[in-house]
Amino acid sequence: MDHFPTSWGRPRTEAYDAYNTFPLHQRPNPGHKDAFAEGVQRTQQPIVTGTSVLGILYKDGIMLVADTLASYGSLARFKSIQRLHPVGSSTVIGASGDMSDFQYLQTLLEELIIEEFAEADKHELGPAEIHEYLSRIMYGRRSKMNPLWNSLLVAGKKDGKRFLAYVDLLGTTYSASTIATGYGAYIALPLLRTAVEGKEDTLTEEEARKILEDAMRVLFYRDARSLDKYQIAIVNDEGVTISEPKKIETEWGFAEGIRGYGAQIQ
Amino acid sequence: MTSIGTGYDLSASTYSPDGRIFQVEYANKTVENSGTVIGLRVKDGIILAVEKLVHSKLLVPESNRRILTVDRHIGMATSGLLADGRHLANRARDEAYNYREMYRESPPLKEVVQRLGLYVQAYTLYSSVRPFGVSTIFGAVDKTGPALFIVEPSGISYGYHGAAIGKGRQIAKTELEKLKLAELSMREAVFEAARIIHLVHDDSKEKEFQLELSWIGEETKGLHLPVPKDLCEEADRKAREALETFE
Amino acid sequence: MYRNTYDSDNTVFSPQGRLHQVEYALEAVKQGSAAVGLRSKTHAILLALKRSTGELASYQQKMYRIDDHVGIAIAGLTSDARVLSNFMRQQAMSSRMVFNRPIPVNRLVSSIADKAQVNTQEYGRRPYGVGFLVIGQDKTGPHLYEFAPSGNSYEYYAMSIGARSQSAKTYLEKHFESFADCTLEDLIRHGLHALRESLQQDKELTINNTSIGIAGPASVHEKDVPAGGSFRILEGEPVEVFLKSMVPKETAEAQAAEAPAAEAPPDGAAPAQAGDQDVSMAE
Amino acid sequence: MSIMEYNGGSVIAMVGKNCVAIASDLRLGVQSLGIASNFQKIFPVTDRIFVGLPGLATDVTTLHEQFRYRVNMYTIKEEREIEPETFAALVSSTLYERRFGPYFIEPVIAGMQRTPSGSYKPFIAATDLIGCLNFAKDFVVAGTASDKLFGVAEGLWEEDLGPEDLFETISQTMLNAVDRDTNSGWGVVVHLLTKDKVITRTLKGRMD
Amino acid sequence: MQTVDMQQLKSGEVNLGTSIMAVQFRDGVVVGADSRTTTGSYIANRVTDKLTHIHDRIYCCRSGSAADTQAIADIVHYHLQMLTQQSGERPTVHIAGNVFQKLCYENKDALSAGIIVAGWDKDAGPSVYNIPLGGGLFRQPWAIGGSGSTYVYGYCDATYQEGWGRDETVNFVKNTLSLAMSRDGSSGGVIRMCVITEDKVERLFVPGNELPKFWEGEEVLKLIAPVKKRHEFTDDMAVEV
Amino acid sequence: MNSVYSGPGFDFANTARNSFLESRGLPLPKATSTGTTIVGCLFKDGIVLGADTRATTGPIVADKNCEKIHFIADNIRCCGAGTAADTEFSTALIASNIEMHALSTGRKPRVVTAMTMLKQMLFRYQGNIGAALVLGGVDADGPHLFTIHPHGSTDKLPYVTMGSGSLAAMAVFESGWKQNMTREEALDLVTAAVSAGIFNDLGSGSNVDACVITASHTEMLRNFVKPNERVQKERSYKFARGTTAWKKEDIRDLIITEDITVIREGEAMDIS
Repeated sequence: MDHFPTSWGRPRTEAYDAYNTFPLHQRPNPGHKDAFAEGVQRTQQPIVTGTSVLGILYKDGIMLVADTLASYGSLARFKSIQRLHPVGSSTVIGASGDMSDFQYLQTLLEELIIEEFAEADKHELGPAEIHEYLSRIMYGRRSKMNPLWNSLLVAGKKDGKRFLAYVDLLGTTYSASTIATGYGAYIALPLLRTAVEGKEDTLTEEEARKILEDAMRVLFYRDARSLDKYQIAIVNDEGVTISEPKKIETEWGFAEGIRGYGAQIQ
Repeated sequence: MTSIGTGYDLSASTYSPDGRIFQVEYANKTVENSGTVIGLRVKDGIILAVEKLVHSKLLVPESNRRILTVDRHIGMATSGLLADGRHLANRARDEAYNYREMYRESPPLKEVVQRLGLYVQAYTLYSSVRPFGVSTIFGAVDKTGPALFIVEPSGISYGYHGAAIGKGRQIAKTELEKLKLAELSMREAVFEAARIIHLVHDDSKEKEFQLELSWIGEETKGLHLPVPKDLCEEADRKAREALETFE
Repeated sequence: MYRNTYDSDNTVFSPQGRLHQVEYALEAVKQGSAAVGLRSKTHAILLALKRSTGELASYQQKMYRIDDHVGIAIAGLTSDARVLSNFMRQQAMSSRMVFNRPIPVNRLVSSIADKAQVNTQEYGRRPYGVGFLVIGQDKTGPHLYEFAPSGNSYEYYAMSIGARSQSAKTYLEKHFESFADCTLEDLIRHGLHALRESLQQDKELTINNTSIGIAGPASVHEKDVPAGGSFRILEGEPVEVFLKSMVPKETAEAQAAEAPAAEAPPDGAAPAQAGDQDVSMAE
Repeated sequence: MSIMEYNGGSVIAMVGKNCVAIASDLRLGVQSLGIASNFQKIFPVTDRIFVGLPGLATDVTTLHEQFRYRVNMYTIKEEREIEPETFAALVSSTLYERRFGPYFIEPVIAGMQRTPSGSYKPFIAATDLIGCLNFAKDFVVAGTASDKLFGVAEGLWEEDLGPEDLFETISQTMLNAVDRDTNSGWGVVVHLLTKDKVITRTLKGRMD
Repeated sequence: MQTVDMQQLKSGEVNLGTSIMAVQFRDGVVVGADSRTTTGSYIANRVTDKLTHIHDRIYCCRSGSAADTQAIADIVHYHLQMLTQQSGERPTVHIAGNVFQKLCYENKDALSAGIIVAGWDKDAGPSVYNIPLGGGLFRQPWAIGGSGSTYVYGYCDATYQEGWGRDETVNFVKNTLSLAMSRDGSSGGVIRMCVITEDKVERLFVPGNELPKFWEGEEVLKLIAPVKKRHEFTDDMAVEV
Repeated sequence: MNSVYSGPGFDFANTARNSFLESRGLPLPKATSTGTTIVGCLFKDGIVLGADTRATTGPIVADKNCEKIHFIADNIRCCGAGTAADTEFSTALIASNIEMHALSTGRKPRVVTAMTMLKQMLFRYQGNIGAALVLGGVDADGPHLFTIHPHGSTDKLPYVTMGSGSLAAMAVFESGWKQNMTREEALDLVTAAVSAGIFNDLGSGSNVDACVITASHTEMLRNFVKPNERVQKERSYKFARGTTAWKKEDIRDLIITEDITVIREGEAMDIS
C-alpha cells in the first residue's frame, strides 16, 4: 500500500494497491517485481534441519510430538528449539525440515492471527483454514522454484471437530488419523497405525501420550538426527497446550555382553 | 470566521490572510459534531469509552463497533467521519505490521501514533486531497506501561492521562481532571468512564445512544478486548443512577 | 447556507464540517428504485422494485449473487454497482481459495466501504453513486448490512434504500421487533408490505417488477433449494405465491392502527393469518 | 527402450490339471521395425520340457545352443533324461555365471516333472536375466508384454483347468495381452503338454 | 591443497561414524568408543562393539567404513595369530601398528578406515598408534578419531595431563566420548571402554542412559508461549540461550 | 565356442558387448530384487528368523510367495534381501562350502564360519553382489544371530532387521523385544515385526515365513501366517471350448504304441 502523496495522481490497479489511491491511467510501479520477471531462482537446500514430527487423533482432540533438536548436518547444534508452534487458540503446527524457513512461516502465521484478532468479529481461523493457507503458501513457493524446505503437520480442534493434516515443500497435502514426517514415516508410523487405527475415538489422553512416548523412544534409538528431549502439543476443547521438554527413558542393558562383530569373544 | 465565503477556505493548500488553514478547522468541526469518545489511563491499564449515537433503532446493537483494534495490545476509537476512521485504522494496522516485520516485536504506541501523525498531516498539505475528518484516541499497554494519545485532523498528537474528543469533550475533560487517574484500577475506571459518557450525553437532543467500552491491561493479560457484557451493563446502570441522584 | 461554493469538489469541507459531494452521492442512491432488507433469527432476505423504461423494455436487474452465502440488492448507478460487485466476488472467491472459508459477511462489506472512503478524499475522483443492501449467512448466523457511498456500513435488523425508501422504513420500524421469530413466509410478507409503501400512486407490485433474494433454509413454496440455504433470487412466476400472501393495503392501515405487536387476523381474501403458528397453505 | 525390448517378444507358461501350457508370440523386430513373424522362441528340451526365451534375439539362439549342449552333457553323464526342476537349476546357474555381463533373456520353463510314484506333475518356473528362480504354482510371464500378461493372467487363471480349457485360457491371455504391446505379437504359438501328448497349435491372431 | 573428502563411503555402505579414543597412562592404556553405526542417518546398530580384539594385550578402535575396518582387523588378527604361533611370544603394539599401516597405506584408494591401535607390550609398555585415512602411522600419548572427534579436540587439549593414573584416564575418556556423542549425530548409544595393563584387560560399560551429562541447553526458551486461553500473549523473540 | 571346460566363478565375457549396447542408449534392465522385510531374534533357547514372501521387479510383483529363508545347514538358516539372484546364489554357494567344511572337519558347522565365508566373498566383490543377509543358527557354543551388509560388514546383535521394511520391523522390535523371551513370545514378536513390514512397506507383502532354530532341531514354518489371502474369485472366466481359432495343429504322442507281430513260432533265443 503506497499511500504517500507523492504518488497520488498515479495509476490505479487492484493488483498492488489495495486502497485504490490512484486514478485510472497506468504507470509502472518501480518497487513491485514479479518473481517470474527475475527468471528462475535457485532452489534452496536445507541447512539447519529438524527431524520427524508425529501426530495422532485421540478421544478429546489431537496430539503432536517433536524433539527439541535442530541439526546442522550431522552436528547436533541447537538442542532446545521448539518445533511445535501454536496458531490462534485452536491450532498447532509441527515442522520438520529447514528451521530458518519454519521461523519465516511462524512470522507469517503470527501476522495472520493478529489480523484475525484485529477484525474482532468472532470469526477465528481454525486448523482447516490454517492448513489451506499453508498449502497455498507452500505450493506458491514451489511454483516459483524457491520452495520452503519443510514438511508440516497442522492439527487442531474447532467446533468439536478434530483435524490433522500434512503439507510439504511440494505443496502435497494429506489428512489421516496418524501422520509422521521424515524418518517418523518409516519408523514411527507402523507403530502409530497399529496402536491408533480404529481406536481414534476411545484413546484417552494418557494412552495417546504413552503411544507417542514409545514412538519417540524408538526414533531416538534409530534416527541419528534425533535427541532424547521432546515436547508434546495437545489441542482439545480447552485450547492449545505445549508441554515442557520431557526426557526419553532408554534401555541399553543387553549391550553389555556383546563382544566384537563375529568370532571375537573377549 | 472572517474568511468564510472569501475563497481562502476551499483547499488545504491555501492560507487565509490571517495564516489559518480553514479546511483543517472545518475538519475539526466534523469531529465536534460527532459523539463523545474518552480514554482513561489508569494504574494497571487503559479504558476507551464511546458515546455511540444510534441513528436508527433498526441497528443491530452489538455489531457496529466504533472501537477498533490495531494490534493485540493497541485499541483506537475515533470521532468524526466513521469511514475516515476506518481508513486510519487500516493504516495504523499497516504501520504496526511494518514495525513488527522489521523488529519482530510489538510496537510501542508512541511509534504507531507518530507514524500515523505524519500520514494524517500529509493530507493537510495538498489541494488534491482533504484532511481526515476524525480525531482518534489511541490506547495501549506496551513496554512503557499504559499509554493514551490523541491524533487530530491537523496531524498533531499528544499523550494524555485522560483524553476526550467529540461533542461533549469539554465537560468530559473537567470530569476527567477531577479523577485521581493514577490510583484508579481498571474496574473503577470503567464505572467512571460510563458515568462521564452518560453525563456528557445531552438527552434533550432526540438522539438515543449506546455506551461502548473496551480496555487493555492486567484484566485482559495485555490484550485489547471489549469490556465484558455484564460489567458493561452494571457500569451503564450505575452511571444512570448516579445521574438521577445528581440532578 | 454557502452551499454553492463548497459543494463542487469532494475534497472540500463546508464550514459546518460537511462533505456536500458525499451527501449528493447519497442522493444518487435515492434515484434508484426502492430495495428493502429484513433479517430474522434464521433468514435474511432482500426485496427490490425493478423498473423498466417501457412496455417493450426488460426490467433492470436489482440483485446480484456474490457467493453461495452472500447476495446484494443495489440502488443507484448500475455501472458503479458492477465495479463494486465484481470486487466483492473477487474478495469472496479469494477467501475460499486461500482459507477454504466462506468470507465473513462483515469483512466483505468493510472491504467495499474502505474502497468507497478513498473516493471521498481525493481530487479527480467522485464518490460511488450506488448503495447496497447486503445479506448473507456465516458462522455467526444471518446478517443484513447497508453500504453507503460515504464509506459507512452498518448492520441492521431491517433497512430500505432507494426512492421513497423512507415510507418503507417507517413500516419496518413499526414491525421490526417481530421479525426475529418470523417464518420465512411471514418475513417476505412484511418485506412486500414495506416495499409496497414505496410505490408511486398508481403502481403495484407484480411478478415482473418484484424480485426477492433469500439467504437461509428453503421456504415451503420453494423447490430444489440446496441444503445450506445458499443465496438465491426469486423472479417472475415464483414471486406470485408471495404476492398473493400480502394483506390488502386498507386493512394493513387499519391493522397498523391497532397494537403493532399483535397481528390482528385480517378478513377478506387472504385466508393466511400473519403470525399464526400453523399457517394453513394459501390457495 | 531397454535392451530387453530391442527385439521384442513375450512368453507365458501356465499350470493346469495334470498338464502345462507354454505360449509365445512369433515376432522378431528391431525396435519399431518388424522383421519376421515366425521367430521361434520356445524350444523343446526333452519330450516333456519346453523352455521359452524372450529377450535379445542374438542371446535367444546363443542360449538355446548353450542349453542344448549342457543338457546333452547332462544326459551323457547322468545316463537319464533331465527333469524339469533340474533343468531349471541348470538355466539359473548358466545365467548367474554371467552375473556381471548377463544374457538379456528372461527364460520360462514348463514341463511335466516325474514323481517317485511314476506319475507326472506339472512344473513351471521362470528366472530374471541373472537367474533368480521363481517357482510359481499358477503362471509365470516374461518379455515386453510381461506387465500386461500378469494382469490378464491374474484375472483369467483358475485352478485345475483341463488341457483344452487351459489351452483356451492361455491363448486368450496371450492374444489379449500382446494386443496392448507394440513389441509383441505377429502370431502366437501354444504348446500344450500332458503326461502323454504334446499338442502344438499356431493361433490366428491380429497381425498389426 | 585439496581437502580430504571424509565421505568416501560408497552409497549404501555401513558407516561407523564414531567417536573413538585411546589414552596412554602409567601402567597401560585405556581405549574407548561409542556404539552407533549408521547407513545414511538410519542407525543400523546402536550397540556396536568398536573395540576389536587383535591380540591378548592389543585392541584397536575402528572408524570409517564398517566393512573395510572389519576386513582389515580380521586380516591383522589372523596375521598376529600366525606370528605368535611362529615366534612363541606376544607381538608388540608397534608391530600391530605397522601391519595395520601396510594394509591401509597400500590400499588407500579402495579403503576408508581410520584406526587407532593401542595396547601394552613388554618392550615399550603402554603405547597408542593412530592411523588416519591416508594410511600414515602416528604415535601419540592420546589419540581421538571418527567424526565425533572434531567436536572434542578443544576439550582434550585443555584437559589432558601427563602422569595420570587409571581412574583419571578412564574419566577423561568417558567425559570426552560423552561430549562427542552429544554433539555428533553419527555417534551415540553406549560407551565401551577397555583398560589394558600388563596383567589383565578389563572391559568397562556405560549404558546410554547413564552417560555423563554436560550442558543440555536451558529448558526450551518460551519462544512462543503455549496459547492456553484465547487471550494469553507474550513476546515472541527467537533467542537461543 | 569357448573351451569345453569353463573355470569356476563369474564369466565376464559379455561385459564388453553390454557396455557397448548401453553406450548406444539401451539401458540395462532391472534384476528381480526382494524389497523384503527379514528379521531375526534371539530367545532363551535359540533364534527365530522371519521373512515376507514378496519378490519384485521394480514396481511389479514378480513372485507372490517366494522363499527368502535359505538353507545353509541343518542348524543354520539365512534370510536374504536385496538382489534376489545374489542372495540365492551366495547362500547356495556358502551352503555347499559349509557342507564340504562340515565333512572335512567332521563337526556340525558353526554359524561364525558361514558368516565369515559370506562376508569375505561379499567384501571381495565390493558391494557389487547386492546381498543383505540375516544369518542365524545354533551351534556348539549356543545361538548366534548376525546381519551381513552387501559391502561385507557384519553385526552381532540379539535382534536384527534388514531390507526395505527393516525400519518398520525394527520399530516393532525396539518397542517389544526383551531378554530371555520364550519361544512363543519370540515367534509372536517376529510375526508382528514382519507384518509391520508387509503392511507399511511397498517392497514387502503376502505372507509371513518363520523358522525356529534350537540346539535340538530346526523348524521351518513356511507361510506361518497368511494375512493377505486372495479371496475366492466372484466368478469363473473359463472360455467355451473352441473360442480360440488356430491355423495349424501338430499332435505328438509320447507313448509309443507298438503292436508286435511274431514272425517265427517257438524258436528259443540263442543263448551262449
